[in-house]
Amino acid sequence: MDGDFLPRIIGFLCNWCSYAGADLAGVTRLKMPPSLVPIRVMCSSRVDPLFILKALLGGADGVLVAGCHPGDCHYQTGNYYTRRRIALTQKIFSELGLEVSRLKLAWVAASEGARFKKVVTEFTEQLREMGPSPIGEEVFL
Amino acid sequence: MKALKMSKPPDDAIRDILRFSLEKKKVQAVFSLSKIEGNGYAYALISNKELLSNICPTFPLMPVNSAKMISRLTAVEAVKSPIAVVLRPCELRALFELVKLEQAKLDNLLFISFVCNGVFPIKAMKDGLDGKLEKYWENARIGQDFAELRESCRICESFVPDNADIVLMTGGSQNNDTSSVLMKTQKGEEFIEGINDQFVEEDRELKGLDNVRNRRAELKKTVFSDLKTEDFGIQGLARIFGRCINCHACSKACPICHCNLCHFEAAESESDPSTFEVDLNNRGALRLPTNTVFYHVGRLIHVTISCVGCGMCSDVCPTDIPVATVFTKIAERVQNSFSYVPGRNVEEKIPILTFERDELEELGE
Amino acid sequence: MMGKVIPLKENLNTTIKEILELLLEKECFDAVLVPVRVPSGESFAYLLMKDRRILQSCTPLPPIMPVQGARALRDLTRRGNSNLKVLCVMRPCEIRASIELAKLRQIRLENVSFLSFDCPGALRTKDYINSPEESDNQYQEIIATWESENFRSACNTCLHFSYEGLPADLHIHLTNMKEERMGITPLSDKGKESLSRIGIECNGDLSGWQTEVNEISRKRIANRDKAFSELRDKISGAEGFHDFFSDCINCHNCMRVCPICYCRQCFFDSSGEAKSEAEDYLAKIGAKGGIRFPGDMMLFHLGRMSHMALSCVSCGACEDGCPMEVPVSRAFAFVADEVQKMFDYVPGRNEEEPIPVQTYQEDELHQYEDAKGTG
Amino acid sequence: MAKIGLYLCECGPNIAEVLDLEKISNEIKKDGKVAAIERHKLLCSEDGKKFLAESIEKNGFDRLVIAACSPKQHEATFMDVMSAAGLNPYMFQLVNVREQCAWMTPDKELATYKALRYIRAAINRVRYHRAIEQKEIECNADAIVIGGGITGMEAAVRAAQKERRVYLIEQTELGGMLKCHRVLFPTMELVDQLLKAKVDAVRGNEQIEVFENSEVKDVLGFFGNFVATIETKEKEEITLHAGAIILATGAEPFSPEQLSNFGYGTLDDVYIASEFEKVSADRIATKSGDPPKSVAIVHCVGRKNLGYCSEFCCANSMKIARYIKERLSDAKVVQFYKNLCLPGTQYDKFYKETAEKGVEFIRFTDIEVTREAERLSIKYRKEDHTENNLPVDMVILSTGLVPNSATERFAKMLNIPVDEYGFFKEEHVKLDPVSTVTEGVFIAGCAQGPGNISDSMAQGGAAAGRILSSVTPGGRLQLEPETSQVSESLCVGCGVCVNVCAYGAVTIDELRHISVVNEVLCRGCGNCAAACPSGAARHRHFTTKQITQEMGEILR
Repeated sequence: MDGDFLPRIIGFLCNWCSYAGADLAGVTRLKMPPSLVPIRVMCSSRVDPLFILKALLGGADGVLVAGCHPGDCHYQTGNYYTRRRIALTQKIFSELGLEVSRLKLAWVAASEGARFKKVVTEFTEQLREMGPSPIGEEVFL
Repeated sequence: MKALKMSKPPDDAIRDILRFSLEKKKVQAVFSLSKIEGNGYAYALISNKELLSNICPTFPLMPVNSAKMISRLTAVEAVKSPIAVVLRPCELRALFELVKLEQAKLDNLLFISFVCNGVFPIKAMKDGLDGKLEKYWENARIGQDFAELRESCRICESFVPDNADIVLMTGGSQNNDTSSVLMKTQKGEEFIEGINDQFVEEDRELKGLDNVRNRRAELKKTVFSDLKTEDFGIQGLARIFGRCINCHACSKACPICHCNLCHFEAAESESDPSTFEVDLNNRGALRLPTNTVFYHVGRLIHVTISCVGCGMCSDVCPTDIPVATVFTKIAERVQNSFSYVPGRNVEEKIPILTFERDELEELGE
Repeated sequence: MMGKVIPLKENLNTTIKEILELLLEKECFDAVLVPVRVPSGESFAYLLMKDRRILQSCTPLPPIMPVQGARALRDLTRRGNSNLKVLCVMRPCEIRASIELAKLRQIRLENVSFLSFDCPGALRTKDYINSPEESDNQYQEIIATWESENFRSACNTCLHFSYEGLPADLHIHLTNMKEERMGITPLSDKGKESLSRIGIECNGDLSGWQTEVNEISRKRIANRDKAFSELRDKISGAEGFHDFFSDCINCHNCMRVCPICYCRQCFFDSSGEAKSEAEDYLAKIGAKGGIRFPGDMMLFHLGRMSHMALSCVSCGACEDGCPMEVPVSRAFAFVADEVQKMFDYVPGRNEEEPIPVQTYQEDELHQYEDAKGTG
Repeated sequence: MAKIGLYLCECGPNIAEVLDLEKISNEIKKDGKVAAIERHKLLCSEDGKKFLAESIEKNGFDRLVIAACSPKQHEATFMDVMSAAGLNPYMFQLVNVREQCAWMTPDKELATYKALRYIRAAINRVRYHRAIEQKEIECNADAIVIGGGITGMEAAVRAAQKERRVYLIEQTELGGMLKCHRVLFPTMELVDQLLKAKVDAVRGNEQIEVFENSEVKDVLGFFGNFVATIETKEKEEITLHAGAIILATGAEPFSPEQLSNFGYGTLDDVYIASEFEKVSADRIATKSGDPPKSVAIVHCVGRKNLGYCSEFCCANSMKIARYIKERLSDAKVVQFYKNLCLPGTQYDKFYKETAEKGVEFIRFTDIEVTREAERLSIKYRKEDHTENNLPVDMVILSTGLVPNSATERFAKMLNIPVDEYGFFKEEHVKLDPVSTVTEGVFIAGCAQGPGNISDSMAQGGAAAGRILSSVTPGGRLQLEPETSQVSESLCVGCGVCVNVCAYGAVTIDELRHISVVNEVLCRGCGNCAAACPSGAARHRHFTTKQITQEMGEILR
């Protein structure tokens, strides 16, 4: 894979857990590829599947949706709905032969800075192997 | 008026002009009908000149009235740097009406249009037009009617674009492999400044198309007289719109219908179950979904003052109701009564948005 | 399966009409919602009837489905429950769509009952409009043989054409039409009570008719597997998807005729979507050099799929309403089938069963999440 | 056109040394979307804040983008500066270029590129920000305490203040489960003194209105404005207005009837702990009338079925053992236990003293209470698998606590979830043990889970404290500003949002057939906005337009 291709990832990070986890990764100076630009949402359940669709059709190479571990959601049950919405979206993508693995759901707690680094690094590596998203150059969407 | 003689068919002429304008950075993008993979056609916004090979502006198909597209492009704020827009006369006229309704802004847009010889029904796109194209251009050259075109086009008298910056002569004793490009406005002239083709001074107003216009006017008279809208009455309306399935495709395709949430889909227009029960007792039966005739007549009230007769409503009707014939006929009557021509001049106010002190005295006495 | 076998008087429609008249006469119901031929004759529309004389002109089993029945019923009870006791004469897919809409509070079923029938399938509305008489005779043939090549693609692959898992009150069996007989069975207490009130005892055993139903199902399953496997590679990937929808002119009609799409204003028509700044479109061009304007055709179809695929009853209304005859219903039925299998969910099976995305289980779908936490 | 001000904070060395701020400000200047770009050493410092305030007034910005640290760090600081400078604090976006750019990306050039994209996204987003007013509602400072046990009484006494009334509602009489105890561990003091002191404190306090033999029929309203309908002992209904509610409905002992191996309810002289204390109030005696010579106390009765340890019953059993020993010094008292729960400093000492008083402790793995030859006997197996048998005169079963019927009723009435065992579920086990998902409804004591008296009283006090600090007399209640709202023209009343809301903040207005958000209950998570297909439900400050604009910019 060409080493210099830096995949562009949109990261929807929930304010209470994964955004705090990302901050912790920063505070503890954990280095990771600068592929992910975070968008802070109050809960992962705020992420509308259409955001994911717009991101991927808009040329994003990958979308990460991160939230609190099931049971720890600051708003009690938000992440359970997130899980179903992501599952539904991935299923539709897979049925239509669109690359499912460009959409990743990961639970990252506020104390898991290292885990945030692992998720971002692995996802970036996986996307590097997959190469830029073909939808990016699709002209007649 | 300055003209440019180009020894190539209209599409290639426009392609050269657009490539020239992109190369010279006169525009940052161009907007035109374009061929897409599969056998589909759609309007495209292009900034890279390689993609110009796909455009086919005078191809006889109109998938959507592009006035809606330009309105969508400029509704929030005007375009900052120039864009060349290639569209048909009825699309340009519809766009002017939308400007009057604050739905579009014209600054930095340069309009290229052409004498319109009509288009095929949109459904024809499915099985392609290969067999029909030479016959189409043959008829266009000799100004002959072509039965396979859309009825709205065959009866359209305003097929000459008055308000475009640049107009291509594509019909009426004009053979197809040469096209003359008329620069109708100062902007048009500056736009083509420097193109390496020979210019010629032409005072030729767009004459020579009168026979086409008369033939179409004749056909319109017969079409309108066959459709006796004046003796419709409620039964007639129920009859002609009987097949309607309340899908509202005609309002979504109509360039003049610009509301964010259509009144006939809003909560206000829905009735409570109790009113259904009253209706049911009075009339013994009630069509569901309701408000079919109410929707069509209501829409007539909303749009006929600005209807440009582009025929999209009939094109998209899934049950082939002659919506365009009804709307164009009523629109003509309404517009004549206000001596108003939609899209004629962007400064001219839409009659129902203004008034004269001493008019219509007979009403209300 | 106890019911009554009824010999046909003249034809199927008149026999069913008689039963409907009896049901009204004996006040089992206040009104009947049933398709009627429109004045111009080339199509059908749903009429809510109270007056028995108008009932004469109805066609309980029309050859086409111009308006999906759930969309008609939705108009009646969207603003609240109607205290009219209504009997709806509908196809199984229309009843199932109504149940889904009831879950979304767009239809109130308190006073609504359903009379369904084994649905042989429907012809394309456009074909019928071009030649009504010829299609009518053809349909009589179809009811007897259950075979036709000009069915709508959704009907060719429809598995829910009979009464299994169908929350209706009365059901009419048509799988033995060759012998000029039809069967009627109650599927609910209300159904049983109504039949007895109009003097029909359900003493005949109709379970024999099930063999024909199974036979038809086998054929339909074969059609379905073939259609879906062909579709899978035709539509895959961004290019495949785009070729499949290349004739789409972005008129969004498939959304409006769909019974499940109930939003007052579709998200993809909302100003947030439709009205963005000029630079956003020019930015979209960016490296590509050009876009099909406005460039949201794929977003619309994929987005609509993510909104309603779980509730899609594959009734084929979208393809019927598409001016360009894009095979929309094939794509949506295919995706719906896969997505519904994932949650083991059948739309319209039971009003109490929540739509999967509106509920959750704490322990599910682990294969979709990366959850290797610290614990 | 929006007048946007961009501030780049150097954060001492943290940002300036890792990001090429010069290159960033040139690029942003080229974009031409911001009115001015300012740079500062440390914006969160005192002089940094002064610089910011002056710059806002000088340039007359109407929107700000500040590239600095994490919003969790200084978003509030900068918002205060903006409010002071007369600019609505929500017209601002803080870009986290420190934690999530500078500190994570070793390569300077790549870090700068990422920061640039991140700042552009914020600029694109802030154009769609709207001013949000900090809303307040008047609130009623009174409180309703449901449940007159020790917890409820403690909470009532702590909450009652000069301008704050407390309504204490008890189904039976004040006292709760304490009434069935005689003595208390670890002090072995008599219950009556403590109970009497508490009851007098409650009855004596004219700010507390006590309703005994009364029942709460229904509670409507929300935090700050609850309306409760109470059926008093005279069976007439009255309504009470209050700002907050404390649920101290307690629990009840587990009754081991269904467990066949204990003979409870079939064999005489087999009591559960609370029954024994009541029955032996003045004299400890068996059914036959004379005092028992040997008593067996069995621990953890029903623990396996319940699935949890009720924490207080080991100490309670030892208390009963010593209570018997003090009155019948020659009686043989044996405590059969599986494992002893002795948390805290007092319990170990209490256990040693009990043993010294001659109480015998036997560890068992299986146990059964049977009747042989007219005498009760304990058949038990020990860890070494030996079978043993101990004839006794009386058996006392020490059972745990289970939720009472009131718990389920109030859970439904106040829309509070219960945990898998049926007790009220606190909002967060560590961060918020006394509050619930429904704002303004607090829980204390055994209603929230089995526990001893001191813990319950502590929770009662804590719940009262939460009320004192939130609804103040004459004060106003600050509402969560970033809540959702439903557009009346777009909503079709499908109820999808009602389904997904964990706080019951969205309800259907049956008349207008649309959803309505109660801004007091809404916590601003945005779930309803994502669930609503047509976008009728809008999440303030995280609207679909703001997020898609931010996303569009990142992908450019």
